[in-house]
Amino acid sequence: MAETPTLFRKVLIANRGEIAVRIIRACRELGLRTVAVYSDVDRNAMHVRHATEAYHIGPPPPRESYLRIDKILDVAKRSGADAIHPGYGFLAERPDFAQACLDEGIAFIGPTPEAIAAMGDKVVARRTVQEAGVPVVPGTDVMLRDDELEAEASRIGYPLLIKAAAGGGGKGMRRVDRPEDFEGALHSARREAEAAFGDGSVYLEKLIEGGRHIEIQILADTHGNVIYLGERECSIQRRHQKLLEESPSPFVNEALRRRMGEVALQAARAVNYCNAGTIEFLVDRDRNFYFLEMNTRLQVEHPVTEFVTNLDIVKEQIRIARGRKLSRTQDEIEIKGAAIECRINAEDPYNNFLPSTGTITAMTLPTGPGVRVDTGVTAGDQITPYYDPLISKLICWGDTRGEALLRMRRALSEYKIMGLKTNIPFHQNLLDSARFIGGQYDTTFVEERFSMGGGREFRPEIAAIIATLVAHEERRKAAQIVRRDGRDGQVSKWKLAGRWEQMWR
Amino acid sequence: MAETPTLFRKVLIANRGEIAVRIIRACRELGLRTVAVYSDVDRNAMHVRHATEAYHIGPPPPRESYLRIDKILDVAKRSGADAIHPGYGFLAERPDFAQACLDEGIAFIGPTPEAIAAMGDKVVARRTVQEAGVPVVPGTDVMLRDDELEAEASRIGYPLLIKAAAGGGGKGMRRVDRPEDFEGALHSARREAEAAFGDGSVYLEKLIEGGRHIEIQILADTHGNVIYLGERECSIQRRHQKLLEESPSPFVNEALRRRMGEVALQAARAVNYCNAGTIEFLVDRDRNFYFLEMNTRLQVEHPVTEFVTNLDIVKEQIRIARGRKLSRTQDEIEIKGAAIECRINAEDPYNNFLPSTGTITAMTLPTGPGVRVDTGVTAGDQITPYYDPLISKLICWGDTRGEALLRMRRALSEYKIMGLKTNIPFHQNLLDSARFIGGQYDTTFVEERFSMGGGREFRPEIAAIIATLVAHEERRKAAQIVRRDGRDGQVSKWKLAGRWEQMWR
Amino acid sequence: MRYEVTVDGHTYQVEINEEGHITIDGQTVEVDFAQIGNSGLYSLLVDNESFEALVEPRENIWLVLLRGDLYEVDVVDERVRLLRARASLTVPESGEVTIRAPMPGLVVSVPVEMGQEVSKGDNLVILESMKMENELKAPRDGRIERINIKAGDSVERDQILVVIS
Amino acid sequence: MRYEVTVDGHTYQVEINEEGHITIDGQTVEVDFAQIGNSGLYSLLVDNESFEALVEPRENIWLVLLRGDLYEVDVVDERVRLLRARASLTVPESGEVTIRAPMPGLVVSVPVEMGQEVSKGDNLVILESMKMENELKAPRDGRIERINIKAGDSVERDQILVVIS
Repeated sequence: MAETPTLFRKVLIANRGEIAVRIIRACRELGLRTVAVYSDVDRNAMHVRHATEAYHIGPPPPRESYLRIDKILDVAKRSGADAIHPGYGFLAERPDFAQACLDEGIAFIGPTPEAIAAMGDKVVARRTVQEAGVPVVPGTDVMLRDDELEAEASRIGYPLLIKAAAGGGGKGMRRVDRPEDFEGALHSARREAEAAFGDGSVYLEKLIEGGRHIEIQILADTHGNVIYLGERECSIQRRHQKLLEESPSPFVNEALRRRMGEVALQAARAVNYCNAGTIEFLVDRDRNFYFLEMNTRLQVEHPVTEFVTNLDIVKEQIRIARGRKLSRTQDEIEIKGAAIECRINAEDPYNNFLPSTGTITAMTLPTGPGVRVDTGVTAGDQITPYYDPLISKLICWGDTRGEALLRMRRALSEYKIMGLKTNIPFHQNLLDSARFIGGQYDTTFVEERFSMGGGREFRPEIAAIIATLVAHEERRKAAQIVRRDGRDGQVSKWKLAGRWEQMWR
Repeated sequence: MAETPTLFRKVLIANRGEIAVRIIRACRELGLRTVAVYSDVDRNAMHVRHATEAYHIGPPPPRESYLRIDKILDVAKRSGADAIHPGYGFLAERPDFAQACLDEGIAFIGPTPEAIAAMGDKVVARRTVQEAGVPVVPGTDVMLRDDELEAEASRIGYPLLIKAAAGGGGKGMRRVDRPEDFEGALHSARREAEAAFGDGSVYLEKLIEGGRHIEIQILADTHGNVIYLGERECSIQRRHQKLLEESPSPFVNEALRRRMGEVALQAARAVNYCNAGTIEFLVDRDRNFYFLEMNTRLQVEHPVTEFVTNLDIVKEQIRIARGRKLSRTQDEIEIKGAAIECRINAEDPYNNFLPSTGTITAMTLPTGPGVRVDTGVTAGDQITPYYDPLISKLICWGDTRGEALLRMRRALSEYKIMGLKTNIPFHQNLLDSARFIGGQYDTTFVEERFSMGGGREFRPEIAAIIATLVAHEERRKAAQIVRRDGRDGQVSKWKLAGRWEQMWR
Repeated sequence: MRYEVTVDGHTYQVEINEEGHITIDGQTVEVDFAQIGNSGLYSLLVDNESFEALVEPRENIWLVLLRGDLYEVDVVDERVRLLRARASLTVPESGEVTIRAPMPGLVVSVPVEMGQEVSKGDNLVILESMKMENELKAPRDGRIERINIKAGDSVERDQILVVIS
Repeated sequence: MRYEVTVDGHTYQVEINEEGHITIDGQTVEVDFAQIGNSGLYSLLVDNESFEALVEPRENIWLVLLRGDLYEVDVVDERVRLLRARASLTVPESGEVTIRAPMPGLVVSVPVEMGQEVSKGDNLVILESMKMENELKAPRDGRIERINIKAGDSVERDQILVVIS
């Protein structure tokens, strides 16, 4: 089925931060013009500066700007953008947005509205893929009343998870260990899901202990070609938020990779999937794997896959949206070396990962061989409380996992961010942890077996010396100012004006 | 022949700038401690800040610091360094330095003194590799008197080149087009060689017009394994200084690559070569290739080879010096995609590439997929007239040469360096040139067929608007200062002291 | 505020209108201008087209690094232009020289006295105009022959302030 | 110059000796310290060991970002320590309070007069010491009962300067 290629020249990026910059870079390398949108607090942001054009779309809260389909389509029309890339988050998994783009004759760089919808409802998704022969975690696949759910719970067995049908990010999710706790957990999960997604529907899943969160990246074009690009290990999480990802997983061998890949393709084909997507699996200690959900968009952690496959996933997305064939076949996909990504967040790892906001006053980026930084900020930029705390992603490649780990340690020690707290010390501790180095971790690792103490070398006495020397120097300089302007108590206004004239003229 | 592994834990880097930083990074990733050396003007340099330890070795002129074998060995002893990496330039190709290290029981991360010496004299090198069956440009292979050289010149035919035996960088080199110019050119070449190298010996080579400068990277371990890592195209030169390199060469096909690689291995074996080295070839329009010389050290442009082979050449050097086997066999070397390196120099491309010195007041690094920056400076660092003008190297990888070119364009436009002039506009022009994009260039291209005019879009009116807005804003601020401190002509010294107290306490 | 702005030999007439608009050589564009932190990095949106530039002052000009190219920009406002024009007037070697106000303003101070000997370049009058203080200097050596104003006076353009003989 | 420097609950005694040496908790090390440009980036060599840190002031402390970790460092010099100690003395609610010199120095000015009513926190004496000007403030409300010194006087440590009643 050869379709007419869709030509487009100008891409609107309906997002902000590092992913908007990432997409703008891909577009520029393809000779496409780019349109950025920004809220009040993002006027100075890097994505605005890197785009060909930029348009203001409203106040900081996402509901009033980045989630406003009408405003974004209006900018697309005013700027003459003929394609939209949604990035991740915000409108990326909203079938109505994808549909609205198509209705306006604007290419949506992502899957069809139907595929987004089919995978967006977790219960429908489970049922759909199960029918296609994909293994799912034992649980409930239809909408049930509370009493029916309680009966099902006994059938499935404890411990189990209550999950929101519209869910994501751990919201509306409850672990239940005993039958007597079921009713209370059910009600609170429904309330949370209702508050978060406007939909209180929940379903049950057997809790698989010691499981790992491993996902398969797939690409599908409009010519019926679907390929998988190996896996990403995402078990380093805290409160269901991924903190570090790697590819390949130290837990996955070639045989398992192939089996998971094939199953991922089945899941994608079950919804006639097109463009880039990710199938998340839970893998138990015996290497049984179960479909969790499909993310119908670009993932935050796509760079680790790019590093080990040498494929630019964002460019492939654009290629697919233009109606062209994938640039590679499954046989041409080879996993080379190992890549690790650290999410650099504005949060304090020593204080319960409390979010930290403010202006980045200074920043030194790590560079050199095997190091990639996908950043959305530079010195002078602000981290506001309105959006997620992701400052940047530091990705390192190595010929082996060991080399990638050592390189990441080196890069982390070069990366300096001043003005707010970051989780860089968390990553440094993690990379010193014997269990992590040994690949011995599951999704409970960070919360249950990891502490910030670690065996890292602290040098408080050096910090003391440096601060003293800086203070001493400042004191000396200030003494000179008092001295110079001193005794007579006057600074000539001519002198001030004169200095300034010299500077600006 | 299995040798005892040489254990070392601390590496002294007898160099400065980006290559010292590059080597320090490799050492850190291998868990090795590093020792930097610095001259007076390099106290604040990046290599000093990145090393584990740093030692002062004298005044800025290289003869009084970076070329002082005695001082460097003294630092090695004081710091307990058990290995030395010479980088490139300075002492890298001095057999007496390599020998002095060995005499002190310090591992020299490079070839044997004998191999350095054999390849250091260009006439001896020509003869040696010729005997091993390596094609050389027709010319003279022994030391000859002036009258003998003139007779040989007639035999070889014009145009020809007079080259210094101890040469490098185009010094002591003369092109002669007619017999009547020979005598004058010979004397001036001898004088220049004498002045530059303390050795007026010269030899003759036939001038190959439209030739390309293509080199083969090789690695050899102490177990007799020698491999080649494909070629680098280095024909983009100005006055024999390379400005941009790429791998693979757009001119080299698989068959030629294999032939050149095999010949490079013969040349390396002819001197029992060990560690990393590069065989430079001149390739004529009919794809005949001739040995030019061998560089018995790490090359500036090694990163392009690293990008396409996924091999870390500096780590391989250390591995070899430790007596271990190469990490790959020839069969495991595969050239993936294409890489380009732009040398970012402190020189003004609009003014005859005049060197530019000063303090780097601001710097924004390009980042993102496929981009690597090997830099030796950050904002606040100085570029002095004492050393070469290389600020950094920007290296981009792409799945195809086209993608690498487009990515390089994108990266160049993101790279901002303020405080001195750089050759970034030269690279931007070059990457817009149709002949360069088409791969149609030889070593004369930059000097004979390239102009800075190009088809690039200039936006002087935007520069005018920006400067006006900044000036306007500065003017407004200054007016406020005069106003605030104004009328009474006084600034309280308490106020000044108070401000300062607030700041420092 | 009007400026004469010279880049690469071409002089633009730039006028900064009310917030958000600029007229350059007669064409009005919408601009949105922002400094990134305290660095020399600026973001400019011109009719929604986005530009990023590093800007630094150098003695008499501004350096603007824009899309890889370094522009040297000379920005001259009315005040500076008037002062420069005044300074370039030819001054007779001897005889009287009258110092006139190059623009309307308020006399801040007159740091010379009647009969005082002054050297070329000495300040004669400090005149506040367009919110800035401007120094009017002696165009050659001489003696203060007459002073027509005192601190606090408002003066008109071209009004004679001081006479040197 | 001596400093009391507190990091992570531990207080170091740091003394900056002649150029190039520091004594920390009794141990003397050779230091070479340099600021990189005008940024907050510093390079420190301690007995040739190399450290790079970003340093920024925050209200009462210094932030030092070193090898990925952010340290909060409180640097107190003798002068500040003495002033702090003085300020923390308990002051009687009524009766006479004597203001003594916390260190030897030169009286810069005495911005109060005999009999004047003062409020807690008002400046009584400006004392120059250790090259800095130090404000000695009233520890409570009261009336100036006695002034023993005038601008220009040298004073010894603990010498009585002013008495408030």
